[in-house]
Amino acid sequence: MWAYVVRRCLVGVALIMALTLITFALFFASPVDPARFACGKNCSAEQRDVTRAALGYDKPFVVQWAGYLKGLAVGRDFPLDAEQRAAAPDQVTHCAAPCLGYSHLDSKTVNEMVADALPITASLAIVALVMWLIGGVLFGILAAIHQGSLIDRGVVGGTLVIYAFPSFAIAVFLLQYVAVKWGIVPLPRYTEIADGGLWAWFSNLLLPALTLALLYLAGYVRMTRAFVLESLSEDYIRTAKAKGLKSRTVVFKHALRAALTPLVTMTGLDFASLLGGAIITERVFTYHGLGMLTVDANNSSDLAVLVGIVLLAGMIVIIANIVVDVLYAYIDPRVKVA
Amino acid sequence: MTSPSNSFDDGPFLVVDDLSVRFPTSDGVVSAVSNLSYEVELGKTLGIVGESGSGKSVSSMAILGLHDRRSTELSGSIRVGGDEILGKGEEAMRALRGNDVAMIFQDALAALHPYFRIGKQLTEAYLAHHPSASKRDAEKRAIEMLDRVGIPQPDMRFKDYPHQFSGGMRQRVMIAMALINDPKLVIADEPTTALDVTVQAQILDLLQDLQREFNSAIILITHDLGVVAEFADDVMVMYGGRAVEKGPAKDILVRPEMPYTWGLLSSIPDVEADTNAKLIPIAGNPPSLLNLPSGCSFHPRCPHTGKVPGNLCSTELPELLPARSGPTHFKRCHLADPEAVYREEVLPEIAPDLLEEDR
Amino acid sequence: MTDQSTGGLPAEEQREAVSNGEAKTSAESLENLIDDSHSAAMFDPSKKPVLTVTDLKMHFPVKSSGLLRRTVGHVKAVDGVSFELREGQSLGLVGESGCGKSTTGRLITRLYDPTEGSIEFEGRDLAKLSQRQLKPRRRDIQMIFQDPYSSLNPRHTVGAIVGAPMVIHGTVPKKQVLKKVQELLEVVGLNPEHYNRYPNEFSGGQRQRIGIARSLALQPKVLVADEPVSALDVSIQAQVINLLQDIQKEFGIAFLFIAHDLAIVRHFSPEIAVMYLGKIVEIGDRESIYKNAHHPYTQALLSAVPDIKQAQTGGRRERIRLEGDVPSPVNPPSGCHFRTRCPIAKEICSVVEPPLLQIDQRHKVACHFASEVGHAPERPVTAPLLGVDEYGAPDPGASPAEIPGDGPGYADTWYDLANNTRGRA
Amino acid sequence: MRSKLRRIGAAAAAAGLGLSLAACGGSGSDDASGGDAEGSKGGTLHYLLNAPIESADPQRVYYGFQLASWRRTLYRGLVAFPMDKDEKAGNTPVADLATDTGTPNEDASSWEFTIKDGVKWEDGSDITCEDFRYGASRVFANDVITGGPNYTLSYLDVPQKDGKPTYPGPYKATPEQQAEFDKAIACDGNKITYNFNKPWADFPLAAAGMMMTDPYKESFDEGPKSEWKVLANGPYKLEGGVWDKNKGGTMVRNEAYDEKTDDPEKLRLALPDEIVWSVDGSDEASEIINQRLIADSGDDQYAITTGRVPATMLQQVTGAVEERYSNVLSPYVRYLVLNAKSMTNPKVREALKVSTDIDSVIKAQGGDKIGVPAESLVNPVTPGYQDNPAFEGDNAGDVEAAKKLLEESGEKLPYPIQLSYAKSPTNDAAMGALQQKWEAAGFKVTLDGLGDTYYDVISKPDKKSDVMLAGWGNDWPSMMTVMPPLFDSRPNVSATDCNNDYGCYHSDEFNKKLDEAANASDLDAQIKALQESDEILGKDVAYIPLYVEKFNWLRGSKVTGFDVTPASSSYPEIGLIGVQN
Repeated sequence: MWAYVVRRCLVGVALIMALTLITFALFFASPVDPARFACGKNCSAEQRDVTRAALGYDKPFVVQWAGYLKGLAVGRDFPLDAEQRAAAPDQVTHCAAPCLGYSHLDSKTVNEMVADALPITASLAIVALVMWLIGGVLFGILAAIHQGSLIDRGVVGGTLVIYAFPSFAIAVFLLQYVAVKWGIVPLPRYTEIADGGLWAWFSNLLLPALTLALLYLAGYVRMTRAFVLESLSEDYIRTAKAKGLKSRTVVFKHALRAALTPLVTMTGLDFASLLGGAIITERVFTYHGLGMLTVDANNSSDLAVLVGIVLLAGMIVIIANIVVDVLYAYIDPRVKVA
Repeated sequence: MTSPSNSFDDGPFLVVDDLSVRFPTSDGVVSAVSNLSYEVELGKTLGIVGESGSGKSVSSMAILGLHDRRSTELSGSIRVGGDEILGKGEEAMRALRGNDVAMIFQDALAALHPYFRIGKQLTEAYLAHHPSASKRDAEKRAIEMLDRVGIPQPDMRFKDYPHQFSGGMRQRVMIAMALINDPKLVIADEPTTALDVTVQAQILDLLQDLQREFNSAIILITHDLGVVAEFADDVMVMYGGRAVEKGPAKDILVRPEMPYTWGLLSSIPDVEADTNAKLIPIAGNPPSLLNLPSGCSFHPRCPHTGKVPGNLCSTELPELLPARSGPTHFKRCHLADPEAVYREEVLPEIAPDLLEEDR
Repeated sequence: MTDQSTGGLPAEEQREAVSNGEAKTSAESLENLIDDSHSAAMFDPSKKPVLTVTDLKMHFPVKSSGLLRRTVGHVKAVDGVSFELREGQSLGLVGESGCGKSTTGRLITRLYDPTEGSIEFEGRDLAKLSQRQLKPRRRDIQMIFQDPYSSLNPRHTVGAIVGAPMVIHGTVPKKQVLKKVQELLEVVGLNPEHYNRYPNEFSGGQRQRIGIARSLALQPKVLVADEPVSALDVSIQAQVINLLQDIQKEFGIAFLFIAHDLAIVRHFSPEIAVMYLGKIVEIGDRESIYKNAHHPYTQALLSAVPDIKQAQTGGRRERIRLEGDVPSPVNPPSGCHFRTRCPIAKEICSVVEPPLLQIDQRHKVACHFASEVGHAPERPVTAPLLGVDEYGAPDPGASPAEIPGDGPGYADTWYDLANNTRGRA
Repeated sequence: MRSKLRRIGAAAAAAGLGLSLAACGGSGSDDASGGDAEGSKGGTLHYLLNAPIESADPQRVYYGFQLASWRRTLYRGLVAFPMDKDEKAGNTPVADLATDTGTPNEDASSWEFTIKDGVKWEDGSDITCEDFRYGASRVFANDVITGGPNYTLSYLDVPQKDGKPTYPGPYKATPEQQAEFDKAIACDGNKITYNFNKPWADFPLAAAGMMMTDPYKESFDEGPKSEWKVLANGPYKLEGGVWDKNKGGTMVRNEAYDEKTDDPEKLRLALPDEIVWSVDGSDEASEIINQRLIADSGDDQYAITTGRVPATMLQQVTGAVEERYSNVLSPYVRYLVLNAKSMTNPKVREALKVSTDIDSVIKAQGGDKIGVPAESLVNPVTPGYQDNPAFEGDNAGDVEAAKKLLEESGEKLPYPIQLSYAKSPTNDAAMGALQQKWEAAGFKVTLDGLGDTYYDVISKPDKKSDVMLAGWGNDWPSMMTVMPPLFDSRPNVSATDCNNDYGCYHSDEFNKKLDEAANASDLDAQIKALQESDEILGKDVAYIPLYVEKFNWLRGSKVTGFDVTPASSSYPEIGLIGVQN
């Protein structure tokens, strides 16, 4: 199995390199001039050239990309201008391998920025994941075992209605009404566990995570329902019943176990792609996680951060895929990863 | 453990009487089984023969209470060990299932849970009806059963998953699971259909040995007349949800009196039959249970309707009446002298050699 | 058109004549067929071989789970199979699951690329042709699949399914495709007006008929039928078998009939090959195999088949019981593959692989102790031929002789078991 | 974020609005500070920011509200604008770290200041002349200290090559280069002399409004790593010394600050003991913050904000809430730019101008609480402002006059134009209103709403746009920060870019006026030249002014002394604001 993981990782590394190259290419193909932004509003053409050089955007993009890869492999020192580094050694920022880059706008390495943002998004994702999984699986089973009844229709219809609302609208509603106007919960502000303890961390995550969870809930209810229904129609469920097992055992042990496999796959991949959903949620709730970082970097044309995030997201997706595969082999004894 | 056997003596262990099973669907009512009656004694085997859609598996699901209670209409009577089970609650049925009445399913790969070790699936079956037994007892019993059904190294294989077994071994596991609680009635639904012939022979041998050992009643549901011939004491041929012929296996296979049974016999080649004999297929397709043909359900496919006066075959359902060969042989056919038709028209076509032997 | 396609001129011309000539031929002949009195196909040695398979092998690599995924072994699905298929004849291939009979079928239609061996068809070795070179040949060898549910595209009409091969190979002008499709549907006993229906509107038996019609569309010379009836209901099986027999007679197609049901194979094929773990263990005409089987495996197979006639006596027959399961084809037993389950195996069986020895005019068997049931000889009959002693060790005194019938077909001389001499027709 | 920078960053140190506050205060509170109890020292003020700031480094700060409010709290300057509400007084710098407002030489090309005794950094060290010189030198390292205003680059008398200073900033300078720079800003004890290569009559205004000449302590400098570090010299210091871009920071009293060196009444009352700045960077920040202020609970009672009340929420401002509400003129002007390359026919340009329906635009944007019609690109409270004669008159758009002009133009009608703007629902509505009148006059208008790349697109010389929507606010109360950066073709227009001169406007006559203004040695002469330059722009219809934006502010009920001043860019004047104890 480890050989499989290593092999998949190697393929993943190649993929990520290609991904970064594409990001570089797209960035420089866009009409936005990053130097223009960094330079400020009263900036002459010459000043902009100086700024562009300072940002390292003046070199051909393949050269920049190669530099970036070098940073990934062995780390890099910033600023890139060697003369500047020699003149003011105390201003040099060392970005250790794997160096994701350096944001000139924030004067920080992308590693630091990601290190700040990742726990926030991860917290959000984990709490949301738990919410939608518990909700999705419970409601899904409820609907499945009452297939065709009012409960079934109610659950499926209800989740569809929620699904029909844009995530953005739900987020704004939760924030403006539940938190601000009605004051049911305090205004969510990300609190680290180290700062405010577990409860503060969790209670502050409640609304944003709920927003994110609702985005996925409907899908998981319907999926769970379908998977459980499918596995309920399997021969081995009939066998389980014929053995005289209690229907609770049949549904929650035998049927759910089989339905779990596709659910785990979906969950793993959704978890990896949460960044998209997190952008909206984080933006509304001002959570400075990866989603917000992405939007900010895009708005301010901060290539280093963008590439860093693309890399990170690519890595997360690849790792999630490997984890799902391995997990799959663990859940389903018939599957062997090799 | 209380067994329903207190309340009955010597009579058949299972009595199915005038059982009808209907599923109302959006397209209409599916008459899966109509007015079906049969019985099985302990130590005896009843073979139920029919094609897909003949209703041969439906009655067994009703015996186990595995039909969908919300969408099934049942009428008639099913008595297991003298106890009427129709109308019993889910909990009472659950106590019966896998305990006094056990089932062996066709495709063991699909019928065993792919994600659980077979040891767990076996002990689970034992513990479901022995709530006071310890896990260790259950494991001991499971290994014992695996050993009994001829699985080598049962204590090692106990920890394996179904997919790690060969087809034959998997079917043995199914049998071990069905027999783990010493059932009095075993329903085997096409237990060897997915298996190769040599393995099929092994499994049938095993079933027979076990039946002798435990003196259980067996219902063998199959489409293979050869299997029935070698294994069953009695045979019931089903068509369109009804029994069209039933009786001792020998009577049914040697002196069949129902054209559908003739059709089945003539449409399968025999390893020893004359290769010059052309297979005589039954024309057409099996009927839809949603919309059964009027009269005798078989009449649209029956080549002998012309020998029945008028259009009796298409207007009136023939009753299940005693046949000529013996009082325990029943058939459902309007033909006045089916035996003569069989001897003169059917036998020469399918097995001329047999004809000569008989003469 | 490539060079290859213009090579086999006679065959091409013949086909042209059939397809362009009388369009009515098949429909008319169908009517003739119906009245035709039935008789089983008999082995006809006068027919020329249309397909000669020699030492065919299909070894699927087994990759290690290590980082480099080295090939650590092979699943020897087909391991040296030789046979001849004569024009308009039928060879039955029987054996239990995993014996390689389906793989053999797929090799002949070149759904797989053979590891070794040759498939000679009309003077060409199909095994060596590239997929591109193969294309014009494909129409000559067609396949009927087991599962009538999954082998038909549910989104295509029956007309499109049956007509596709003609369109792809361009054998029939576009305008005539529909007409031809309707003819074919009629041949297989379907209503020709139903060409625009979808597969799900048909029953299993009817779908199998559609599959058969499709395989006939290119007027093949060889049909590989892989378990064509095992998914069907009993009463329907007979319909399809009869149809295949009629087609064979009418069009003179050679059949490779693959099935696990011994009775059906016997009914359909005058010549039968029994396979076990990738090898043919016994091959011969119907009489030799079913009445005079000399391989313990064939004997066990036959005795395992439940027999309706047993109803007269009741209970179960005495039979040769095979213990255990078929061993893994990755690591088959040494010597004779069957020895681990064989009731008469002796020491030599684990040392020397028995050759497929011709023991009668049309009967070959691969067993050191080839004999009728219950008459196993004391000493291996093959030892003198192989130049070994009775334990399989090389016998310095004896020298290996030519093995009678060592080729795809049958030789004129054979080894007479009764007299331990060479026999002759 | 790009557009946000332009929107908010452009608001730097605007001219006094005091007069107009009384005149244009809109409904509700004529006196913005009305109703509040008299301020006293102590307590905690909460400042809710609706967007992150760009830097905490004085040489990089360019946000108007930040320049103004940090001048009152963390960073004192050589001179500073007083908290006077009077337009004239508010726009006249007073001494801060320097003893007076500076002494110019004859042609204002050299300015001399004396630094006060006893002014200290938060670490207790004295603020020296060298600190001022070092701070100014950092602006030249524009490859390290990116962003921020850099007017000093073209004024300071250092050697130049191709019109560019050769001095690369303090980090990379050779000793010779540094010596040259040390001559441009000469230190003599407490005396500091700025030598410019041309007259800079309004230098004190720039020094008061910007922080590019603020002192910076060399030993504290870590180049790019200093972006978020604060070494304060004002009445407050930043707790922890580092600003968190995403969260903000807490300002606490600076013990090293000596009130006696300052003029609290004029420059900074510094009432709260603590000012907690918290950033809400979401798109809905203004909605959320103002919802909270309407709810007025908990700490929000002590809160002010940079988030203006959105037009859609204005109807919620009634009753008690209205007492905590102010409606004030801002330093922004919204205007249309005409593409000089495509709209070459003067009659067509004239026709477009006369049929521009400003009233409908304002209505679409939210009504008279959002803006008042503008008569020039220059904000009315800028010293020397005059209505541009080209734009006087009817604000509803004269369709008939335009029709006539178009007919006279000889162009094929309807005349097709493409109108580009940054897409938003209100902008869509406003541009739709323009379209309606213009089409009635004989134009065929294609609306071209663009996303984040809007300013990048309209800066390109080969764009398809004929008319573009833009906004501007001056950097300090001078027309020098309006006309030259927006329409001087020489720094703006190149082959690949028109920069801030979106219309690629080029006029030698106009450029000549700008040179006159730049070289003027006194403010009056400068103002006159600039007024004339605006007239040229009006005559050429280089732009069409739309409206002066108005700001709508809410505050918590326990906030005292709330007001806006010319110096605060119409943002809350934090130097006056306190909280009830």
